[in-house]
Amino acid sequence: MEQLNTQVNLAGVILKNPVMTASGTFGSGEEYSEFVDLSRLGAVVTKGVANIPWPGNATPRIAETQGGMLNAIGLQNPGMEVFCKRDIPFLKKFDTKIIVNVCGKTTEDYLEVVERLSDEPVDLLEINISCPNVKEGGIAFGQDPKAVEAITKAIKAKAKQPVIMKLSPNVTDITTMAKAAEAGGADVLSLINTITGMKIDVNRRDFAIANRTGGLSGPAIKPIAVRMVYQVANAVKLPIIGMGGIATPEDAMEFILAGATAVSVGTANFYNPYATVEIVEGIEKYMKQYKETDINNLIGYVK
Amino acid sequence: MEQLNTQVNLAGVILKNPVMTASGTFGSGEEYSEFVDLSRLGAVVTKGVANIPWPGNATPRIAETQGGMLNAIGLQNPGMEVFCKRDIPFLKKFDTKIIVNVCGKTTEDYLEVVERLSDEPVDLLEINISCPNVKEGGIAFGQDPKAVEAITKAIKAKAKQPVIMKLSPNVTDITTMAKAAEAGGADVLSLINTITGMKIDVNRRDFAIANRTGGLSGPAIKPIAVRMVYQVANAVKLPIIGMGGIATPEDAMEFILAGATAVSVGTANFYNPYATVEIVEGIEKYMKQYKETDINNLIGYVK
Amino acid sequence: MSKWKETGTVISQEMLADGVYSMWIQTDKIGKEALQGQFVSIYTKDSGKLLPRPISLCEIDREQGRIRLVYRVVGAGTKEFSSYQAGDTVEVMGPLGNHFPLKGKKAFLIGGGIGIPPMLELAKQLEKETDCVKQMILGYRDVLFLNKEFESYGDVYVATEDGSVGTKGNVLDAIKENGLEADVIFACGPTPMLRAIKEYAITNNIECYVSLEEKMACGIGACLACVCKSKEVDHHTNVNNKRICKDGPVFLATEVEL
Amino acid sequence: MSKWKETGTVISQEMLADGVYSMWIQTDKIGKEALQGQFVSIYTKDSGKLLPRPISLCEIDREQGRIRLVYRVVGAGTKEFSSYQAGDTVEVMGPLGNHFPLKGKKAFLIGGGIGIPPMLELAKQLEKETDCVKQMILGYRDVLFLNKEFESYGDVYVATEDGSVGTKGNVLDAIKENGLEADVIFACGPTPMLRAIKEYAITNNIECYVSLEEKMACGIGACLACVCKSKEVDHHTNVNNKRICKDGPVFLATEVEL
Ligand SMILES: Cc1cc2nc3c(=O)[nH]c(=O)nc-3n(C[C@H](O)[C@H](O)[C@H](O)COP(=O)(O)OP(=O)(O)OC[C@H]3O[C@@H](n4cnc5c(N)ncnc54)[C@H](O)[C@@H]3O)c2cc1C
Ligand SMILES: Cc1cc2nc3c(=O)[nH]c(=O)nc-3n(C[C@H](O)[C@H](O)[C@H](O)COP(=O)(O)OP(=O)(O)OC[C@H]3O[C@@H](n4cnc5c(N)ncnc54)[C@H](O)[C@@H]3O)c2cc1C
Ligand SMILES: Cc1cc2nc3c(=O)[nH]c(=O)nc-3n(C[C@H](O)[C@H](O)[C@H](O)COP(=O)(O)O)c2cc1C
Ligand SMILES: Cc1cc2nc3c(=O)[nH]c(=O)nc-3n(C[C@H](O)[C@H](O)[C@H](O)COP(=O)(O)O)c2cc1C
Ligand code: FES
Ligand code: FES
Repeated sequence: MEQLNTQVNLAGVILKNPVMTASGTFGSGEEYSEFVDLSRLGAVVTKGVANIPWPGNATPRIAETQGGMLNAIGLQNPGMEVFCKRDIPFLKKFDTKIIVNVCGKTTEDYLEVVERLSDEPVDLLEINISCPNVKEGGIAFGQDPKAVEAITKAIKAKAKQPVIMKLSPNVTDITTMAKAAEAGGADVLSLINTITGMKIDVNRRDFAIANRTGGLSGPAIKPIAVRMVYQVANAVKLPIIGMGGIATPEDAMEFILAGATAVSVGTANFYNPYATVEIVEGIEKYMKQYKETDINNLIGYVK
Repeated sequence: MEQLNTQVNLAGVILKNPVMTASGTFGSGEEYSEFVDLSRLGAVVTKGVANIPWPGNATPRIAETQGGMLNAIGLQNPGMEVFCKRDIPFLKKFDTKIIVNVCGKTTEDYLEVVERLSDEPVDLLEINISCPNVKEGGIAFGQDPKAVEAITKAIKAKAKQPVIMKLSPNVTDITTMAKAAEAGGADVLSLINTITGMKIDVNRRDFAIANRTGGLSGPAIKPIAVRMVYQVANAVKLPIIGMGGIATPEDAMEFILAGATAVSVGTANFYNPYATVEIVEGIEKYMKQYKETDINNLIGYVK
Repeated sequence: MSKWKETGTVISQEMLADGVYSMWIQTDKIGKEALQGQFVSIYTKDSGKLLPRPISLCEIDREQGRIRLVYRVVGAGTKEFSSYQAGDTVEVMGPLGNHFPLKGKKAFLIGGGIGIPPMLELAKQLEKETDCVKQMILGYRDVLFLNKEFESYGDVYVATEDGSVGTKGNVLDAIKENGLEADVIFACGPTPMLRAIKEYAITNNIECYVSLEEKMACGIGACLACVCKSKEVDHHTNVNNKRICKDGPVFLATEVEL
Repeated sequence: MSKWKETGTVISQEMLADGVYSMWIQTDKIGKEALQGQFVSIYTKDSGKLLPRPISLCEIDREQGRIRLVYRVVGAGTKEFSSYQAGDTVEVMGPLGNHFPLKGKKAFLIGGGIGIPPMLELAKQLEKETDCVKQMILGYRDVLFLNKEFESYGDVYVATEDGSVGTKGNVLDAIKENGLEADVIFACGPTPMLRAIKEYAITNNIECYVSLEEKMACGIGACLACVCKSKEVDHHTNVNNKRICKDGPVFLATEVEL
């Protein structure tokens, strides 16, 4: 049998395989490097980084739900200076692509981070536009197509690296947001971020997490994520990074067949720290089983 | 200890307890009456009824997902004539309230059913405004606040019974829809209907259900449903029927504490046909355990 | 007839062929009421999987309230079931659906693959209740299972895809090769097989009963997940759909579209 | 130090008191490396529950690679664990977190309720590695467990809320009642207890180590779920937060806010 080609192309950046980590679930890779060889991954996506250190929310910050979890970490991060000095050099030791997830409260915050990263050895920027507290009257950037387009444009004007816009699933029509990001010049889209949820502890009669609401992730949301990836893949021309509940090679293939060029593994790391590499290996096995030599032939195969 | 009061009031209709069935999961009660005594329930909500018989979608119509399921039954129903002649008389044999779920493709369809039911012994009407195929350019009634308000008004003008508007969760801001229904004169709101999802069979390389997309229900969506009930309870004055993944008394209490006056049990019936009555009994146990004599004191307790 | 969901107890578990298992379950009520051709819904213990796994009754010990399931491991649910051992509990709902009628003078009992199991209880009941001559035609891909157990009820004809045993080909090839005849057909197996049998039955003017499959949620007729197309408007649904779990799984081949 | 996720084997399971269980697990690597005060993440077999259940190491048999967990059944996860029997497998990740330092001339080992277990391995190691005099102060609501096992390492003082055994009241009441003194404190238990002990330690100028709890997702420092407030800006997080799973669970009482 011919050599397998698992390489995929995200806006000119070639990943050795389509498997990445989901922002916020993998730190900057250091902790999970005790379990998996980061050089086996297509890319490592870091936790969201802001211009200044953010302390995040009060605890409890997470709660378990059936087949999923809620989190309201609140984007705790050490700020871009510490991140650039410590985390980027760590990741550079591995043969993988580096994608930095960027968060901010205002457009200016985002731009500051994007500019700071411009001369760093970072391959792609992933812009998280579904932070809870932003200036546009409390509505997240990611829920208004005009805001999506505007911030995408502003970031594209400054960014040296290709830009991934990370979309919020908490919208009526995800394709509107995807088209807005495309209109703003985005190079890649990633979806989905977490879905807003709530858990109440009926014995304590209080919210299970201090922030009241949190973001739902994990296998529970996978059908919603697959649907959105499929919709967006059929609405825009941009490559898509699919995520939401991916835990097995079959899950990853589901997203790829639906139209994702790459996939991110998030919550699954928490219960299987070997998940990412197992998925890399499982995708190869799937390709061999179905005698498919190029992963690119499978992207968006199911129409 | 004093007598427990589990009675709740939905627009003047007194339910003996807050536990109802979720439309479409319980037929018209006949099949499940082999497992539970319908007279133990606060109300039975029927499968959606249209003006004429609908054949529904092609099979497979359902698929299992982690902690949930997708369905695209396509609102198969025998039409209002057979329903009125057969199903209402059956339900009248039990000491429970009868809530008829109404579906339609156009406003006129809905009105025809509402008028047909006006002299029937039906306690409340539940209007399902998230059918997939409707005349407003493919966007479900339930995803546009103007359409929600308009159809609510139109129905209220004809309806003899109090009207429950059933909201779609596939929206950016559920409170906008709730307020629109309130402005249109709705008496009660029920939420949530299913969330649009998709499953791909990676071995067959095809959609798991014939309709491609289906509605996600079951415990997987509970955190999203609780969040929406909480948001709506804090945005409008109407009583709310909460649903989405309720399978245990604790689940029901979570919705009640979040602000629901009553709760509906759907997917759980499929794996536990005794679920509804177990929840009725479990709520009483919960009240005794926490020495609460009136369920109404617990509605919206967690703020 | 009533239905229950109960916690049964596994009495025995045995592998009949690669990936095909036979499990006897002690039930409280289900086994006492069940009939040939009916099925049960089995539930996993894993809370991530909500839906029933419908499995036909392969044998019924009505005296003792025991049922036998013969099933193939195809996914996570059947895999879990295959791990159960004697003494383990298992969640069962049933008995579900209608049943095969006990009729005919000379019958074909046709099973294809994992459609073979329900034919065993049918053979037993036809033997017990009627004078019907039973001709079992069993189609396999390659490895055989259950075929020996049919031998006490009549002649057993085997077809295998690879021709390793019996007729090379399908069940209809076996009927032709052996020049068999019947006045009633009972069949269960993959849809293409049932479609071919229906055509054969119409051509030869034989009364034919087929047992169908579809993905199920409630298993009792309430959710309308498991419908098949019916020739006439169905009495209950008022459209051209019949519920396999409630109105079936056994249908007259002429009343449904395959 | 390395960490692993492995499939351990249950060696024994025993109920110590109503709802409190003791389980020995054979691991491949975890037990060979673990230290007093560290914990492991235990995973349920049920796919509906994704997150780890962090459980402290009550005893470690480093020679044989075995670990002992003593835990209370509070929810579905711990309930599942309590059903495991010898020979069953169990998913374990560890060893996690930092550990108690082995120091002091005269120590209080204070455990409250289900915070008692980690004190046992600490007592054992202090005995083995140091000359420290160990005074165990154990607080219970009512029913006692593990207290006998501490007796070979020093004097054991018990406090019960209802006064049924030992001092009526909390662990500090037991210290006062018995006029005890120490130059180092190791404590694990509910936050109000730890808060009171911290205050007592500051007042009496005693070095004090507390082991904290928080809901966890990754268990290894990556997700920032399990933070506590720290007095100073933390070296790693660059904010006033420390990760309990990685920088703890053992902290100097003075470096964290309780
Ligand atoms: C009336 C009836 C009788 C049956 N009798 C038998 C029998 O005697 N022996 C046997 O081995 N199999 C039988 N089947 C098929 C059996 O139900 C499936 O093989 C089984 O549900 C697969 O479950 P799983 O978790 O292993 O597979 P998965 O593929 O993981 O199941 C996922 C979901 O799809 C459903 N599903 C998968 N395959 C089928 C199918 N063929 N029919 C209906 N639902 C399916 C499952 O129930 C589950 O909800 C019968 C099916 C029906 C409808
Ligand atoms: C470092 C550490 C060490 C611990 N050591 C022990 C021990 O030795 N013995 C013991 O009995 N218990 C210990 N606990 C508490 C133990 O983790 C919880 O009792 C257990 O997770 C409850 O799981 P459950 O599924 O039974 O409960 P559920 O309430 O159903 O659990 C739901 C979720 O909440 C989490 N959770 C619930 N209670 C706690 C808690 N107190 N701390 C952290 N997460 C929690 C669970 O892990 C799970 O994710 C420790 C906790 C931590 C953080
Ligand atoms: C604990 C946690 C922290 C997260 N932090 C971030 C973040 O900083 N930036 C971001 O864009 N997404 C963040 N996410 C969202 C994930 O990257 C991902 O979009 C989502 O969890 C769905 O994937 P999953 O189901 O595989 O986890 C976080 C998710 C979790 C669970
Ligand atoms: C099989 C199935 C059929 C349904 N049919 C209807 C329907 O006819 N009308 C309606 O308003 N909702 C329908 N629903 C939605 C449910 O009433 C309910 O809103 C949803 O399933 C969430 O609750 P659950 O998670 O408890 O099932 C259906 C749901 C399922 C699973
Ligand atoms: S499975 Fe519900 S009607 Fe058949
Ligand atoms: S649980 Fe993830 S950082 Fe502690």
